[in-house]
Amino acid sequence: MAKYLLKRVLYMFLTLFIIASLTFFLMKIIPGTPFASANKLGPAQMEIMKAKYGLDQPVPVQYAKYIGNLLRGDLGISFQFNNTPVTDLMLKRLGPSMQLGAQAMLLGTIVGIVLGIFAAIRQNTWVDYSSTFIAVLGKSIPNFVFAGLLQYFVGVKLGWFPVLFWRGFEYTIMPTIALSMLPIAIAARFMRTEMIEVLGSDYIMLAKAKGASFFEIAFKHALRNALIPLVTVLGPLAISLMTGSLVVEKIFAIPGLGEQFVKSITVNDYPVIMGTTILFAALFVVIILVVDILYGIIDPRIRLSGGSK
Amino acid sequence: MENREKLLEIKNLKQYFNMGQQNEVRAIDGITFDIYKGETLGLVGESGCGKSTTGRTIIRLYEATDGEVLYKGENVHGKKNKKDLKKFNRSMQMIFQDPYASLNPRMKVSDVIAEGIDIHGLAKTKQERMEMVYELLETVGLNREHANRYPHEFSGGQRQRIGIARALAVQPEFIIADEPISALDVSIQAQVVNLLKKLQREKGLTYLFIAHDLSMVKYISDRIGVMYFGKLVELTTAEELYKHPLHPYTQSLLSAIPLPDPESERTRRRKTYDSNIHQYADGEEVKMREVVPGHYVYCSEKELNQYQQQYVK
Amino acid sequence: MADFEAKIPNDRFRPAGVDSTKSEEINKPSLTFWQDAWMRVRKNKGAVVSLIVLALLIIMAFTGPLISGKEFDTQNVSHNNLPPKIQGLENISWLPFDGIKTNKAGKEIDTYEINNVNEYYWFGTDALGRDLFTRVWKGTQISLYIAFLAAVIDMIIGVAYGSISGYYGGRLDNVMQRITEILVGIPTMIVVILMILVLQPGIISITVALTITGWVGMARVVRAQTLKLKEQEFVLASKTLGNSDGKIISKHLLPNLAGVIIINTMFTIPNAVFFEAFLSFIGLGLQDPYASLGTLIDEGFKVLRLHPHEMIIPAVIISIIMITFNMLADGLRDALDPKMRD
Amino acid sequence: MENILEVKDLNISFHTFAGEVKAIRGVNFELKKGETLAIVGESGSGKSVTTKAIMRLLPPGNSQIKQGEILFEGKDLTKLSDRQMQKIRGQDISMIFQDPMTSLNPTMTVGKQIMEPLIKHQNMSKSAARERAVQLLKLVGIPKPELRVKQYPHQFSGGMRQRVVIAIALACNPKVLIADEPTTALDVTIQAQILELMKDLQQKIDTSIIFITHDLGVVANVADRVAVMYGGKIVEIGTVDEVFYNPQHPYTWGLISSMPSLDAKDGELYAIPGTPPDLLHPPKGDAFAPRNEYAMQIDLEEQPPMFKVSDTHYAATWLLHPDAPKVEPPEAVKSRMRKFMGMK
Repeated sequence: MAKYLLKRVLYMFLTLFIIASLTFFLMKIIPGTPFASANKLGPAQMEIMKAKYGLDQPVPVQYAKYIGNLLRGDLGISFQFNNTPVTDLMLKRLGPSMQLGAQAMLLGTIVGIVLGIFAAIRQNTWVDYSSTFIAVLGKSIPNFVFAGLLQYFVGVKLGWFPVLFWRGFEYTIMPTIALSMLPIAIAARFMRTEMIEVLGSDYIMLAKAKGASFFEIAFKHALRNALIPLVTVLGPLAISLMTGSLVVEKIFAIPGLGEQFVKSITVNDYPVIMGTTILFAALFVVIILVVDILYGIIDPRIRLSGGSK
Repeated sequence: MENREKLLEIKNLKQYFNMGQQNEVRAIDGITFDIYKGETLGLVGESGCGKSTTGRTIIRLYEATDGEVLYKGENVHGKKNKKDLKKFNRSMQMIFQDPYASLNPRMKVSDVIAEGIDIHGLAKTKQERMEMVYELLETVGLNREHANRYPHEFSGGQRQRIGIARALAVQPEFIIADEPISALDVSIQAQVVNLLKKLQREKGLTYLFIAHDLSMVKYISDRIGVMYFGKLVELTTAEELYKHPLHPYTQSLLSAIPLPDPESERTRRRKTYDSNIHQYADGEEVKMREVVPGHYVYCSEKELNQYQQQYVK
Repeated sequence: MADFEAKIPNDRFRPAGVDSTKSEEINKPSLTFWQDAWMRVRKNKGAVVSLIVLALLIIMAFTGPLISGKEFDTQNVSHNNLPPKIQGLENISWLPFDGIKTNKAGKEIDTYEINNVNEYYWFGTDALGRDLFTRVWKGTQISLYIAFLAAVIDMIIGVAYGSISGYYGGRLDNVMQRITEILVGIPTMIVVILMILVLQPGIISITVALTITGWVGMARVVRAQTLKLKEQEFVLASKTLGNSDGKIISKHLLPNLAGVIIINTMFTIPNAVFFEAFLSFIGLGLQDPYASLGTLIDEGFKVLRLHPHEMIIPAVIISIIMITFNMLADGLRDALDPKMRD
Repeated sequence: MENILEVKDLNISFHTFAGEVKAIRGVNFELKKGETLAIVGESGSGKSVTTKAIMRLLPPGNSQIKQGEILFEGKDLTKLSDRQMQKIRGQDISMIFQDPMTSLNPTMTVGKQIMEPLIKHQNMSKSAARERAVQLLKLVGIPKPELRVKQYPHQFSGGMRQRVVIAIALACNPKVLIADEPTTALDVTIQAQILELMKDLQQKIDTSIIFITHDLGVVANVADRVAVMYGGKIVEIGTVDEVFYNPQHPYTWGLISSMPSLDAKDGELYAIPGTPPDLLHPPKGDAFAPRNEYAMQIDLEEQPPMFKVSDTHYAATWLLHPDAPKVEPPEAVKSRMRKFMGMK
């Protein structure tokens, strides 16, 4: 297990290194300068600016510096907000994004799991059909469309919740719902399939033959076995949340990472783009790793055989 | 028997999987035997003893880890040119275990059977090709109308016969039958076994018949080899094996088979086998030794004497 | 037990002379795998309805811009932000096609009358007075085009990569696996955004960006299936008959992979539609005057409160496309799933 | 002897994609106290469906008991509520399945799985149930039971898992044990051990066993009585000696003579021609008629009733009708019949 873990962690760093390098070089080949879009600068001022951000040096030197800084947790200085380190900018923004992500994840998986279970144990009834319908909608309607319509109809027309900004719990409700649609769909579909498969397995038949009641079978025997594989989709779920948060934060004007990321794309604020990219990538790899470890912990077949994968 | 022509010589064949890794499996661990022309050699043993791997290694589905397989004196393994390979592929064929997995579900029966004909260019025209397919279908007791259908429309026994027709299409001399009846119902098994016997009579085929059902193996085989954990432990004629099983594992295996005869079942006593009884000393040479002519047992020098004495009694 | 009272005529006990080969006959009509699958799809109501709706949408995407009689890029500032108005439906008050909208004060005003417009804009107009009906279908065309292109490229790269990696196995597979493992570890969205920043937004760069990461999923599925298939006895049989690797891949593996490839592609298409729209929405989409569904939604969102139709119409279209593709893919999966068949 | 279980005129259909499959078409038999009844037949003959119906374990959506009764100690199981049925399962009737590799819950310790029916049906406390689980593991011959109760199924071999399944089935000393091909997935030597274990335990707890198999050797080993199934019906039923040494139905003849015996001389094996019937469109007359070389006109038109051979022996073939012509069974069967005459 230790050997496997070590290998995985090495992989994680390799992936991150590749992403960081890729981001750096891609940013280098992007045409146009970052300052042109922001201010009108004379050639002399331009040189000063370039020197300030270290852009006057040869690319390999810049790259070495960049990677070196990265290792120390320094992501550079934003072009957009003069003299503000990217790290500080991101730290300020991390809170709302994390809260939104966590809320949506929680809502999404819980609702999804419940929908999936009921669809499976009431297969081919209206419960199943409506759960399937919700899942198809959740998977199909793009989250920015859903968020936009939610904002317009529930926020503007009905006035149930505040439409914009991030100033308290009621402000988080609509964005959370909008963001959790996809996780609900993914979890519900996955849970339904797994549950149906487990319910059809031989050991469920044996449990029935032992005289176990319907609820004992569904919740004592089937649920745990069906939940274990669900862990494998938690990774993709988290990714879909990150992607979704970009647009949802933009729509609801939430001062999170996503909103800042979208803004910096429009103004070519490379350090912020690179920083956010690397942060997202790091979160992503860590989640995948955690999921794998978690899987090993909750499945006795893997846990006891010492992680021989 | 010794004067008969050796069709196949298997010499110290070894097949290790995941070599050098923690999970190394010695599926075949140095086995040696010959197959004579026109005979049926049965290979029996429990699951995981390496009998199927032996069949697959002989026909080159796996590259042997060590040892030789000589077909008419020529080594089957090692590097070969295309022509030699094709010649080899035509002379040796295989019948598989699972009638559901052994036919491509997306191909018509005619194309399944004609695969060998196409590869080796045995038919000059399309019509000749179809004629050959019809003939093969009739050989295995199916009719020409079946040619245009898909495998999923057939029952297990019928599919197994289609698999036999596919193997026959290239007119092989030697056929490896890898548990060809174990997935079939009792009433269908006899159909397939009779067909195999009929084909052997008519075409002079040589069989390696791999199975775990000992009564069928005894019925179809001239000689039988018993495998245990990658090793051949006993090899002799079918009659001899049942009358005088010498290796304790063979004895335990034979005594475990229930027979369709309630009378004898009431009196059958099962023997158990514990590999610790051999108590081989360090450096003691354990190998196949001929106890009586034609009867080989995997044993040490000491055990050989013991078996010979036992045999006299 | 038997009732011996009833006398049975003797001639009924004459031998029937059964021809046992008769029981080998198959009377069922011969169905190929595809015919059988098609029958299953047809029984799935959702899939059939989706197929029809999708066909209509595709037809509209190509004929819509032609029948409107207007160009997608003709600006007419005096006709800006008009709500939808359709002949014949304009007098049915509960339908939103009467050219009347409600302003902030809650008063209903007929913008067509105020601006003196005699034409009918079926889906209304945008801020520059361009006909939305034409723009929406033009946009659908472009969205679908990008999606199909991305899916096809995905499929080609993914199938080739996956089947080679799975079939040859060993060291080659190991190396190829490591590469996909790293690629899977990189969040798609980020690569796509970076690619577009480098390539500048446009149809080609969006397609390229989508395919750069999209094929990995297909490659993994195809590899897993290939690994399973190549151990199947019919493949082994083909090997013992002396078939070449190329022939085995084309005759035995690919026909059996077709099912998963189709299913996977069917799920890739809506995914690509989504990504295109998503990119447009965060400002990395097509440049004016060209429109895709994503850019239309983006533009519509900016004026959502004042002119909701400008976002709602393209939003509904894109949702319908996504739903139908997903339902069709679900239906196909149920029909083609190898687990369902023997 | 007293009947503990009676199946009367059972008819079961499955509703499939292609239409109604009449899997069971009028099955009658009884199980006596303390006996082992073997049900033999090929795949699709309905043997598994029959026993699943007794346990009420058929999939509720697409299967339907069209007709008939299943009487357990006089109670009709087909009419019980789910809750009443749950009390019977595991307590009075329990079951062993074919594949020991999949019939245990992979995420629950073996001990917990054995304790479950004890706690449920016998109101045992947890600690008492754990103690009993250890005893049961010991009873089925698993070494170091104290250690093994805490382990998960994947830590057991196939044969050991089947022993665990048997321990679960026998936990509450059931009156009826249904074993659905319990040794088919096992090697011969392991099979022999499991069969011995089952016979030994049957003596100890005095249970009745319904043993499903397609292996005539296993039948000869375990059964007191045998029922032969074909095409969703029982075609012959009798004591093990009657069915093996004095078979009456041509299908039984076929089965017996298609197996080589270890002491037989070489010669063509008898093979039943053709393929099993398609129960989507069951034949009008005797389902075996199309494969039966002894078939008569009436076999094609009318299903034969059960004819009585002796008090314990019945067979459904028109050949037993007093007006039917006498026929010669295959040689292998005739030699067995001679043996039967000698036994009497």
